[in-house]
Amino acid sequence: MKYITTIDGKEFLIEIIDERHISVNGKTYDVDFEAVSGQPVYSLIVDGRSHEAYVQEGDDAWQVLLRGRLYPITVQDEREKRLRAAAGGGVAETGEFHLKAPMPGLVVSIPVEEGQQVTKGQVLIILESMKMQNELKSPRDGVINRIKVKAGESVEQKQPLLSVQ
Amino acid sequence: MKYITTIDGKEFLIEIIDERHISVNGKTYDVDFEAVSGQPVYSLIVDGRSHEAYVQEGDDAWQVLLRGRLYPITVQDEREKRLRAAAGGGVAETGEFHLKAPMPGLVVSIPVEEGQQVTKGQVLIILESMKMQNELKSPRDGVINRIKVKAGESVEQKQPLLSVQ
Amino acid sequence: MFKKVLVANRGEIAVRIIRACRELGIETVAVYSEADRHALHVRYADEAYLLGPAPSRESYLRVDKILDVAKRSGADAIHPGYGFLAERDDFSAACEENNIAFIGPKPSSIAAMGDKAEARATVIKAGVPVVPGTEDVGNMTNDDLLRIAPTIGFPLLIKATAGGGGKGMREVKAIEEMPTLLESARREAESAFGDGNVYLEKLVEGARHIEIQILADSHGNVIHLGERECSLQRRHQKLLEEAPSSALDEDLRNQMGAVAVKSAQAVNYINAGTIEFLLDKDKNFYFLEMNTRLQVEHPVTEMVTGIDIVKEQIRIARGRVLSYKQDEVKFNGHAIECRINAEDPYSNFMPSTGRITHSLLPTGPGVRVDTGVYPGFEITPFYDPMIAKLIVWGETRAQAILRMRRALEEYRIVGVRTNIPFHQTMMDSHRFMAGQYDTRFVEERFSMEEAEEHRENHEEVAAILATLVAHRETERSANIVQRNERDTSNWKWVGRWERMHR
Amino acid sequence: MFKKVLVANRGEIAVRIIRACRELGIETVAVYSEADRHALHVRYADEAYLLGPAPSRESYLRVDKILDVAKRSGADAIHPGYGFLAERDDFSAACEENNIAFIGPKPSSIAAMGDKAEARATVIKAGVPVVPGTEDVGNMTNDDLLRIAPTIGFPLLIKATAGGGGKGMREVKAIEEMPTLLESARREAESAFGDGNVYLEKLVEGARHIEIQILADSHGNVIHLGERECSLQRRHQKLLEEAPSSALDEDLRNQMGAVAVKSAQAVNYINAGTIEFLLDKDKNFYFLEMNTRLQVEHPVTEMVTGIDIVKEQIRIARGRVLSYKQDEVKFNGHAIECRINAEDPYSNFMPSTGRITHSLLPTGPGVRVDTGVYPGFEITPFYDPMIAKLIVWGETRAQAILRMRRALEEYRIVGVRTNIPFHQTMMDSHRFMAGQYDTRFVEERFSMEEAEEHRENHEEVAAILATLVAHRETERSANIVQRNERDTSNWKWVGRWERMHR
Repeated sequence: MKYITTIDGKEFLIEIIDERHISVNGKTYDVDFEAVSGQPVYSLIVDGRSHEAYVQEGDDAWQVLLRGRLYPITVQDEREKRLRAAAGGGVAETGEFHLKAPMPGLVVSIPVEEGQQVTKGQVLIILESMKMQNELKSPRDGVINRIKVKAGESVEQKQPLLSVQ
Repeated sequence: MKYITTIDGKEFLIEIIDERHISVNGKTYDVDFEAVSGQPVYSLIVDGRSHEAYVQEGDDAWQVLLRGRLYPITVQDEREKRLRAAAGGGVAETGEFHLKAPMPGLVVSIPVEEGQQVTKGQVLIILESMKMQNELKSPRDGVINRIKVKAGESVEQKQPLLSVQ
Repeated sequence: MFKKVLVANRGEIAVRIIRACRELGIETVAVYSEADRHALHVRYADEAYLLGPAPSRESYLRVDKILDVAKRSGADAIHPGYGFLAERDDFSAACEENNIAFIGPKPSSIAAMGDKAEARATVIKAGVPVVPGTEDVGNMTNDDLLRIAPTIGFPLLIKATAGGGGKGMREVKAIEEMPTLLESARREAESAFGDGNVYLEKLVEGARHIEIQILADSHGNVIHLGERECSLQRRHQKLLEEAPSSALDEDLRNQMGAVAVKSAQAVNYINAGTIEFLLDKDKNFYFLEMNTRLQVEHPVTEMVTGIDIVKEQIRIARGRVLSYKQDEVKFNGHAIECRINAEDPYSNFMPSTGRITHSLLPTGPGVRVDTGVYPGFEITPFYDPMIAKLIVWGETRAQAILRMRRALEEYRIVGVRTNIPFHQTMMDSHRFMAGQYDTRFVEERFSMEEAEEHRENHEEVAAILATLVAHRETERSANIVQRNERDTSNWKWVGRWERMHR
Repeated sequence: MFKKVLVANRGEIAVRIIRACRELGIETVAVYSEADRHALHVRYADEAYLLGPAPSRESYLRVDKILDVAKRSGADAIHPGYGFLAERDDFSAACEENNIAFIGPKPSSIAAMGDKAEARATVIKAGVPVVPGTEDVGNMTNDDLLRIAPTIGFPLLIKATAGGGGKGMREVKAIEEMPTLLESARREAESAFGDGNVYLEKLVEGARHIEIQILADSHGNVIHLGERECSLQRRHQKLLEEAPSSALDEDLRNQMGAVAVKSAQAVNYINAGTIEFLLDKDKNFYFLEMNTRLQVEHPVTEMVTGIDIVKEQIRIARGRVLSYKQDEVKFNGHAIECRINAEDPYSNFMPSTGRITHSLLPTGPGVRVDTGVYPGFEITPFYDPMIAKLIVWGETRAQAILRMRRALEEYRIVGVRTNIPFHQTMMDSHRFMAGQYDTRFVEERFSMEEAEEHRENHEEVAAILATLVAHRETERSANIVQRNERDTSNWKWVGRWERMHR
């Protein structure tokens, strides 16, 4: 099985040869790979070097937290990637952005209105959680499309708050 | 539901009234009882006193380890106990004793033979585990009935080793 | 000694206080909200009583209920910890009225120092230098403040008069943004302390936040236990503290210590307290405020002095003489504390909630962990995001940093995101290693992304890990599909199996 | 400094050494058996290499494989820990031959002290008092020993010449039982050290086991770090250690320290070592043996002196001068270590194996835990049952005992049985509290059952707990039955549900 693994624009061609061997960009390594206590914590010994990391699936990439550093990584099946490339690629940057509550909390205030023009970085909602007021900002320029919550309302994690068109 | 709970010959009549109330020998208590992290560790708040203990089912009794002290406890459904008492009780003290390996290990030596008369406390088998030699002793007088292992053999936990008739 | 102490708090500090009591042979009473039935302080205390629903206002801030529990349980003293009711003079007074010892200062001292404006006025009178700002006034309106602001000059800080811990604090660069910031500061202060009053203070630039721990008994003895360096802050929340500070020498320590003692004496202070100072580039120091309670970061002082501050608090409240004279306080080595918060350093430090499924604590020589959480415990959004304090001691500052690095690397918490990677990045930062930082360092001159660029890069290993996990996941789902496929043709398999075993 | 250190050990001590290396900026290489792939030392080290199958003889005792790993990984030093190869002069020599620094003494010192008979002869020459026993002979037959025994007198001890840790040790009360005991002692010694040689020693009754930690550098400096009290033993295995000993005063400490230094000098000792003494009721002390390695119980000395013994070992091996002179060694407070073993104190201390499903470590001020296990780790029958060391420090012995009590009460390990209740019972024992115990105390005058009778009884609470758990189990099985009942009449339910939703 071959994968194309990308970190920060840099590609690695990784082949899983068998349980104990992989190759990275053509170079073969001995690997010993184990999950620790059934958790998303993995112990990896590569050619004698012992590493341990948290590996979790994010929204659009794998997140590897290794020695206090976070690596967002995409892993693609080589065949799949070729097919996709052939089809002509690139996901459109447009479309609606849905702001969801990053954690449970209380909506303190909503300093924007429906239909209002907002710029990237502008505060959309102030959410109180763990006694801290957290400003949720717009990731890009756009127009406020729908506000689904009210100030004073308690929200659950991932609950949709509003959208930016 | 009523239970008769016995510690060291002392009986407690315990009634489970509802989720939050029990009575012990007629006296009612507020209880708040929770398992901790899904483990056999229990937190119990009785009338404001906070207790925590390991509670495990033993071969013939519940074992409660509370503040560094072990309490072997039998719990009987009151109705059941009455029926048994009516039937005329007491389990016979005879029968075969099966010595099982208390832990995995290596049989170092078997200082007894089949058919040999043994006394309570006599060493039946020496089992090596964790670099310690452990003497497994006879719980009572009797005759060695069948030896199922040989010196030098590795045994699993709970594997039958021999029996005393 | 007291027979029974009620701990009017939760989390790591409640556990810390319960431990001190237990080691003194004193019984403990925990109180808890509905969200905290499984909390460690409830499990460790001798007694535990439910206060009410999760929100603090309905539980940990309910003076009436807490006093009721104290009376019901027969507690003869109350330790308030930090936060919640710790700096409420009415609570200290209510304890007194009910003949329950309050393990903390007298109501009058709390009131004098709790109102930040009054505190400034008091210490000025005692000859203690303060940062220029609004004087002598408590309940100022927005209009008042907007009028006075230009006379202080910008940048300035809006601070909550009832405040502490950076809550209700806002920095103002120009008069135009002041109305909005006043509103949000008041709102946060109101929500945190039930008091929306604020005051203004000049922002000293390039300053360090240095605080002096003091202990004062009821026999007139006041000593200081040296300083803590608390300049590493984000949004006015301390993130990391050290003792001693690399900005102080023995001479300056003695000077600041003497001023701290004088400040405490100015309000007839009794029990443990902390005088916060700003230290500017030219080593001038200004009184900022006094925290009339145990501080989060007290362990770094304990590590370098060997003095158990919580046990001393209890002794003092009992009317005993301090166990140490000033010249018996010796400083040995260096200690660092990292506050471990449930927040994601890669998403703007957004709080993270959830159940801790697994955890591995760093242990071994010179490492102390104060925590209130454990595997299986649920981190809720109701309280402070600080879930643990990791404290290390080393013979030198360099040794302490190396030890903190290895401890941070060992620490595993699964189930919530934590700021451990932030601390790891900080430990590798050259500015931190050199001790060259001020209160603006984290926000203005430190970025996780930039700092990471200068650190060792393990991207090939990371790539291998991600690929192996992704591969395993793919295989697993493939297996499930295959098993299902086999299930649908179950009868065929049974037939084949039967033929094989005939 | 060394660039890379190979740790030729497992468990808590491997983790301890890796931590010291990491804090010195030295890379580490772990070695492991097939049973230890998930062990903490493998997870924490920079590099890790498989040695072979689980039994020690095929893994941790394989000198050839370990040296091979050292060469392959480019390690420039090896730390042997304790046990396994730590006191094998051939291993120390093999390291030397391969230009790998051995972090421990020279082969000649190990050999001189490792052969207990030779050791006695050597220190006698240096004027050090010894316990009467077999002199000057190494390979004695059973016949020789049976002949000499009556001249020493009974009771006496059979001890392994290659020994340590009580393995291969037997107490003999009369000549009749000696042949059998010689056999079993030789068998155990052979299995533990690959050497079945034994010698005899008079049993000093009512004695305390006191040991002195020494440090010696390659520049001729030898210092001692005071004593450890190790009299609490069972089957010659230490269970609990303290520093200082309540049987010593400063004068006796200086005397014993001086004799310890002299003993080390008698074999030109370099690195950390321990001289074990018996101290009788009249405060006479006798050399027992020298352990030419790091001891399990070294942390109690670290806690009272502030000296990191493992880091000093590394400095010494590197050829540096000791960091401390004798008069710079200061003793502060009191430390106690409890060895936490996976064994059942209610079943004759039978070893307990299994997977640790949950654990909660005691933390907070003055508490140190050195461990190699964690939730999810499997305790196998292949190695020593010691899974953790719980060490506390207190200003006084009484404070240390109170702190140990609270730490033991906090400690939770689920999945294997541990001897924590034994230590809890010990902490409550009046004899222990008074410091009145000798090496026979645990076996002869201490019983869990009797001791428990004098402790607080919570049987009503225990009864309630057992009943509630039993009730819950009954309810649960009842629910399962009910659910199954519903399952069998599934079609009826589906029909009803469909009618409801029409």
